[in-house]
Amino acid sequence: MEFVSPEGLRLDGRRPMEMRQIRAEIGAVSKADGSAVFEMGNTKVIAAVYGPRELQNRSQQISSQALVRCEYSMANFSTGDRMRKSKGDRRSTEISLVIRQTMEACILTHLMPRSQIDIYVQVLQADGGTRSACINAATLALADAGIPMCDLVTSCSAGYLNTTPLLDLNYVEDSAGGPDVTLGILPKLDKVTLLQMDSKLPIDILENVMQLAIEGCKAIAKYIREVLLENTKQLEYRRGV
Amino acid sequence: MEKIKKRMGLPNASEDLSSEMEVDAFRRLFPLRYFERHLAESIRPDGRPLMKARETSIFLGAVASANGSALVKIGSTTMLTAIKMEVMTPSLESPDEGCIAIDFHMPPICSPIVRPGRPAEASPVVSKQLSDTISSSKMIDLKELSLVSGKAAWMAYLDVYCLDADGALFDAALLSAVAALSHLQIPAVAMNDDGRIIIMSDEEGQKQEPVNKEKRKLTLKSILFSLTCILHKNYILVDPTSEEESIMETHVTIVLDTSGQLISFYKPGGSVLAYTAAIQDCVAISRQRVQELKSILENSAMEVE
Amino acid sequence: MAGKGGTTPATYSPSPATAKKKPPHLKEDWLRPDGRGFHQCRPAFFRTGAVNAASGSAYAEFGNTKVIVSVFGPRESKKAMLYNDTGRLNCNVSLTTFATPVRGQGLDHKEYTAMLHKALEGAIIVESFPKTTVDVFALVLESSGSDLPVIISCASLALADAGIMMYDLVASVSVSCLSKNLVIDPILEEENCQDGSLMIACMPSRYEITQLTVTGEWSTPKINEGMQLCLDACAKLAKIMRLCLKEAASDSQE
Amino acid sequence: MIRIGSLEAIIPWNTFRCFFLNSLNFPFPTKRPCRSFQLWSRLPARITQSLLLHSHLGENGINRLRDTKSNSILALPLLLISLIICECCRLTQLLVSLSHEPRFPSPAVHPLSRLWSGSLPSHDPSLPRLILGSKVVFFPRLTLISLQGMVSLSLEEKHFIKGGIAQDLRCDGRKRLTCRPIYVETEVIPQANGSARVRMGATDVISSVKAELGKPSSSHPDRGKVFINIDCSSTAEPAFEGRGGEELSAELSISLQRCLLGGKSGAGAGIDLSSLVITEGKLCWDLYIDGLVVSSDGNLLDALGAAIKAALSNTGIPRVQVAAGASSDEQPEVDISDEEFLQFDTSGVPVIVTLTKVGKHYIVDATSEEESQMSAAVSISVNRQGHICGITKRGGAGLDPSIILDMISVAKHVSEQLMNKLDSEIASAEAEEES
Amino acid sequence: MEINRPDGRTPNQLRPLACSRSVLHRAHGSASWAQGETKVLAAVYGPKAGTKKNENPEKASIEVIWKPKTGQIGKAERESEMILKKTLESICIRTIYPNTTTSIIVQVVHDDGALLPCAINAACAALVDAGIPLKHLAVAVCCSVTDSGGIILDPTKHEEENMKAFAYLVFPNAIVTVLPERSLQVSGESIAHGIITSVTQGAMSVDDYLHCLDRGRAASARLSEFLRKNIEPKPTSEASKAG
Repeated sequence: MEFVSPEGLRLDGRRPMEMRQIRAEIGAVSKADGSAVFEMGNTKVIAAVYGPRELQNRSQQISSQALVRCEYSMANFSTGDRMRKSKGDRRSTEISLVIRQTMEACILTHLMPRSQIDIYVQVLQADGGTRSACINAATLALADAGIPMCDLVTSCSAGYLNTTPLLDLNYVEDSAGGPDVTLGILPKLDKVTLLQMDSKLPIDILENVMQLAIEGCKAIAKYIREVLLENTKQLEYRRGV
Repeated sequence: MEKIKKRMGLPNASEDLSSEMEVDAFRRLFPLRYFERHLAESIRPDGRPLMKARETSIFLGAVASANGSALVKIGSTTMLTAIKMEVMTPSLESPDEGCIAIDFHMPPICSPIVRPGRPAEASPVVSKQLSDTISSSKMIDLKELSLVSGKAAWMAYLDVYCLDADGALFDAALLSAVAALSHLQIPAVAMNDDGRIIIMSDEEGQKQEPVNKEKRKLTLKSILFSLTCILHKNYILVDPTSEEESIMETHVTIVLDTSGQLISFYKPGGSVLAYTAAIQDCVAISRQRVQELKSILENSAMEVE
Repeated sequence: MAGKGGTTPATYSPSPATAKKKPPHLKEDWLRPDGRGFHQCRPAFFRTGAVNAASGSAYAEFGNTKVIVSVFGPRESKKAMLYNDTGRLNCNVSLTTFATPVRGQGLDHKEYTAMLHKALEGAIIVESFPKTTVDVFALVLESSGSDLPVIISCASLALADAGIMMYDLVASVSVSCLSKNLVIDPILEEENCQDGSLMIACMPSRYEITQLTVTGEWSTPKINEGMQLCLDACAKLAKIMRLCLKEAASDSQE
Repeated sequence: MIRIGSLEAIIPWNTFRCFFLNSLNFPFPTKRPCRSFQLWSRLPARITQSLLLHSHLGENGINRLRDTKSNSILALPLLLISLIICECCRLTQLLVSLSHEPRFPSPAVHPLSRLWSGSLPSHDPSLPRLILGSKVVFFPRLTLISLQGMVSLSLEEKHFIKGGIAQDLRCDGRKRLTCRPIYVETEVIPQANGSARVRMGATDVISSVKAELGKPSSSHPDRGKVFINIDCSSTAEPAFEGRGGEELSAELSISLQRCLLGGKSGAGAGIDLSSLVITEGKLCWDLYIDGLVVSSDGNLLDALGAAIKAALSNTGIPRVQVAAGASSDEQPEVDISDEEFLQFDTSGVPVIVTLTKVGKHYIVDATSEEESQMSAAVSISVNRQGHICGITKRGGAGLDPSIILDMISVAKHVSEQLMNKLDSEIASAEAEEES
Repeated sequence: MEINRPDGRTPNQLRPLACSRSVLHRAHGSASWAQGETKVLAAVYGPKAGTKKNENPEKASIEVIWKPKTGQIGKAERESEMILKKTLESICIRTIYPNTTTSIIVQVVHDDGALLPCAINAACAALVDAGIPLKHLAVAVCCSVTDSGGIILDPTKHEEENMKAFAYLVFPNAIVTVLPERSLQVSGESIAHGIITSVTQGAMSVDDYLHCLDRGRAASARLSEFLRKNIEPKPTSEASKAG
């Protein structure tokens, strides 16, 4: 199947290095301590953060740092075919773990010992790149909740199809079976916190693809920063400062 | 049977009433010694002699909507069995054999230790024992369950529900399963044009020839009965209650059929070893019990008719 | 599984050859399949103390609907809970595999479980057993219409048998709406072609409704009529239940 | 001790609280953070602290406590907590200096006292703030979900809620029978055949309708099938994590089925099931209605009912051509049109009105705090003709039959307003979508 | 009565036995036991503190986890677990470490008949390897009754399927027991003659069963000898670990 046309356009009309439109909104769940909606094209996720708060299960208490937990779930209607999925299938357990580890790496957990932070991500629509979208949404929600973090993690995926590196794969491109690199970085510190890849890819091309993903992450980081600043301004305005 | 003592009277009623509380406390605190004191007198706390089984009753046809059913009570242990016949396509290896699926359930109502959501430890074990015993005894000829060779055969779902668990679960379960099998009435069926089996109704019985004209009841080649005994020191206690089972842990279950064959001698561990003499004693008691159960089953079948 | 090992083949239960008839109630002068009047309940049979292993139990039989309920407790709560000065009521309803016309899986019935809990919680004095749990487990031996009302009535009797403090017995009755007629205590055949149903669980002596569900389209006067019908039947049912308890008590005294 | 990071590392109340209590190893007096602080959790730390200390320990803080009994109800726990914080972080000095900064409008008239006396200025009650002059004052809203998944309120708060309802002035300024404003958005899930999002205050639900080809059941060959399934997302409440939301989900699904699908014979269903049939006995549409609770603040059933109604009116089902000449026992071949869609007639879909009984009175559209105080709740689904399409009761307390009949007549009245409001919202949402 | 066995064994001949101890390094004790093609691996962990809810806390409790070669754990596995648990409980001195749990994990490596006896032997060897105090050893043997009434020992899977009936028998082995001498005789029979566990399947006459017992007892002596030889303390360092 041809994923990049001779004119250099992808199936949805993007150029190889073009990202889908991203949109973020802070405060979608008013009862949560922090929440955000993040959209990448047709992929839409909601993240809500509760905490830091008292531990639910005393036995899990860590005396030196906060316990970070994450649950990923997909709405029944999120995929093209309606499917009835129970919570906690293998795929969602794995993604929960990935998100948890990525977020834990940037939260200053040692500042909040003996407490717990819950991150809940709910996928409303899945069209490729749910992992990245979830991480971006979780970052925003954590910032909204005011959890101290060393940097804003952002994530983006990139792939390699028809000998072209492609940024931000959608579902069709993702399911083509080609390599799919999901990357999470701390943009200010310039560090990689998450790198996942399936299928195989020559090592020299991996560098190109990764570079592309890093660019994508940075672009998202820029956008997220803007959204946060705008949100803070709004709050200050409402305070009448 | 020198060991079978004559039935003794109830524990002395003239015992000092003021010590009644103490007896109860003694029973709870030192259950084993409490029992041993009784055993020394050749009597059990519920007034039975060691070798006497509890009162047993069988009621056939307890579930109206099932093809065969039976309600069995041994003491307060209650079992309800129902058989529902469904049609299946037989497997290629045995095109003219039907199938029996036996399952034993312990719903939460039967005992305080069963909680909803997780099955009791005993239920898969009894379930396996039941299906092993019934299938290995060759009591039922699976060929009788065939309808149209290679096309359709009966699948008999036999479900045993324990309604009240008070010891000797396997005995009661087997008895109720056997009673339900003896009560089983196979409906007259015919095959329609689509190759599906349909029930013949009385009004249009003439239209089609039933495919199972003769096979309306299972012939049970032999009938199985079982007896559980507790071995404790040199004593043999027949048909234990759940309290006795929990205190004395060596249980022996013997299954005999009406022709006197030994179908199962089941002794899962236990601290008391079974020697030849004890084995022979147990078999002899079981033989008596088989006769007893056989007449109870026959009587209940007569009552139904 | 006995017989041949391996995968269990798909089975079906053979259906009668006769074609489906039109629901009978569409005719002008239909009678109920079991010959009862529209406002006549099935004869109710109750017995307490059906299960020796339980703290309290009851067996109920309404026609072919047969239910056993066991009550355990008050006993230690299974879940580690925060301190609570009231008790907890835990319910569970399950069906035998042969209860329904089509062989089921014998699973827990979540809907009935939730409804039973709601119907009973208002009647039990939970303050009388702080920090502990009372378990009410029901098993439907045979299902033949109006299952839930039978379970609820039977459960309240089992609770009384177990000596759990209650404000009043809970009696429950349902009515089905079949075109223009209201039919009380419907059997399975009637339930399968009903246009609507109304179920009430109430404490007759206190004249309070603890649970009420309505399905289907009802006009206000019809709801009034249906509720009145149920409430009257509940009062009668409670009398039978009381009688059963009295008999059990006098038996035990003897 | 306090590390205030970059702008991203805002330290709001919750974090703040953890710092201090942990540094002191001090057991927090209540199991949950006090609700008023929640308000400021979105603000930078500097402002949070100043506001917190100023508004409750400032000139009027202590006075109020002494002056009017009513205000002390809320002021007391706040004061206590503030004092603890002052104590632990030794911010007393800061407190003094901050309290003189004229940042906050004169709190002479505390919004709460206004509420209490019933002279609340009319405004959108769902918003958590009041506008007094040019400045913004935060309205002390009663939020906060307890950690155990149940709203655990202090005794004073319970009295406050109940008292408000008794006086026909609820915490957010509504009357007993006033609903929160309802916002409808349609076409939120493009992959579905129809979808809608409904918000009522902080309750936020999404409903989607997907149609799949299926085979009618043998007992009703002339009808399609409808499945309703509700999911409670853990984003709405941490207690829904894992299998925690299943019980509520099942309850909501069953209640909605009861309210929307009518009796077993199909009479009284909100959706005309016979319109879903393509070939009798062979082919029909199966409608899968999925609901998702994204954020919960009470009255989920009504919101889900409204969302399903909106989603159904937004649903287009492709027109299907059945290839003629298919033999009787085979599945007929079908041709699903990409362009032509059939719209549903949703005028028959009922709306659900839940009347929650708190104390002696009952209210509509309860928030989760109010629901925590309920003794019983009756959900009544009413269609346009004013007929009852289903009733579900929740809560254990018994109700007198006459009260239930009374509730039914009230529900009928309320449902009319709700139905009209919903219809106009759906119409405007669809108009917006088209433009 | 001459019975021809496919593998040319005489009726009383067992298949070649193999046993090795301490095959797993992380387990507290382990053993593998093979009878011909049938092979089972057992590992022992414990005793660790605490017992399960329904167990008697005044005694040490034993937990058996049966891992089938393939497939999921079903009723048959649950039954095996229960038989193994009760059998092992009866040979352990359970009063020494009250309120503890010893876990025995039994992994079926290959099933070629007489699986349960093989598992019991493996578990027993593993218990010795872990140094769990035992009253005596247990040896398990499978006897099958042929249609003609003959008895063969240790059948293969193929033989098991074609037999009329078979019995799994577990006997104690107490040659070097610490119990006083007179207790070795119970009502005129040697303690090694009592059965700990018996599981039978298929119909047989009572006499057949008693014959099985006799043949089983004879075979159990051979098995015990083999078991003892294999679990005898090796060099002293090994012994101190086991003891």
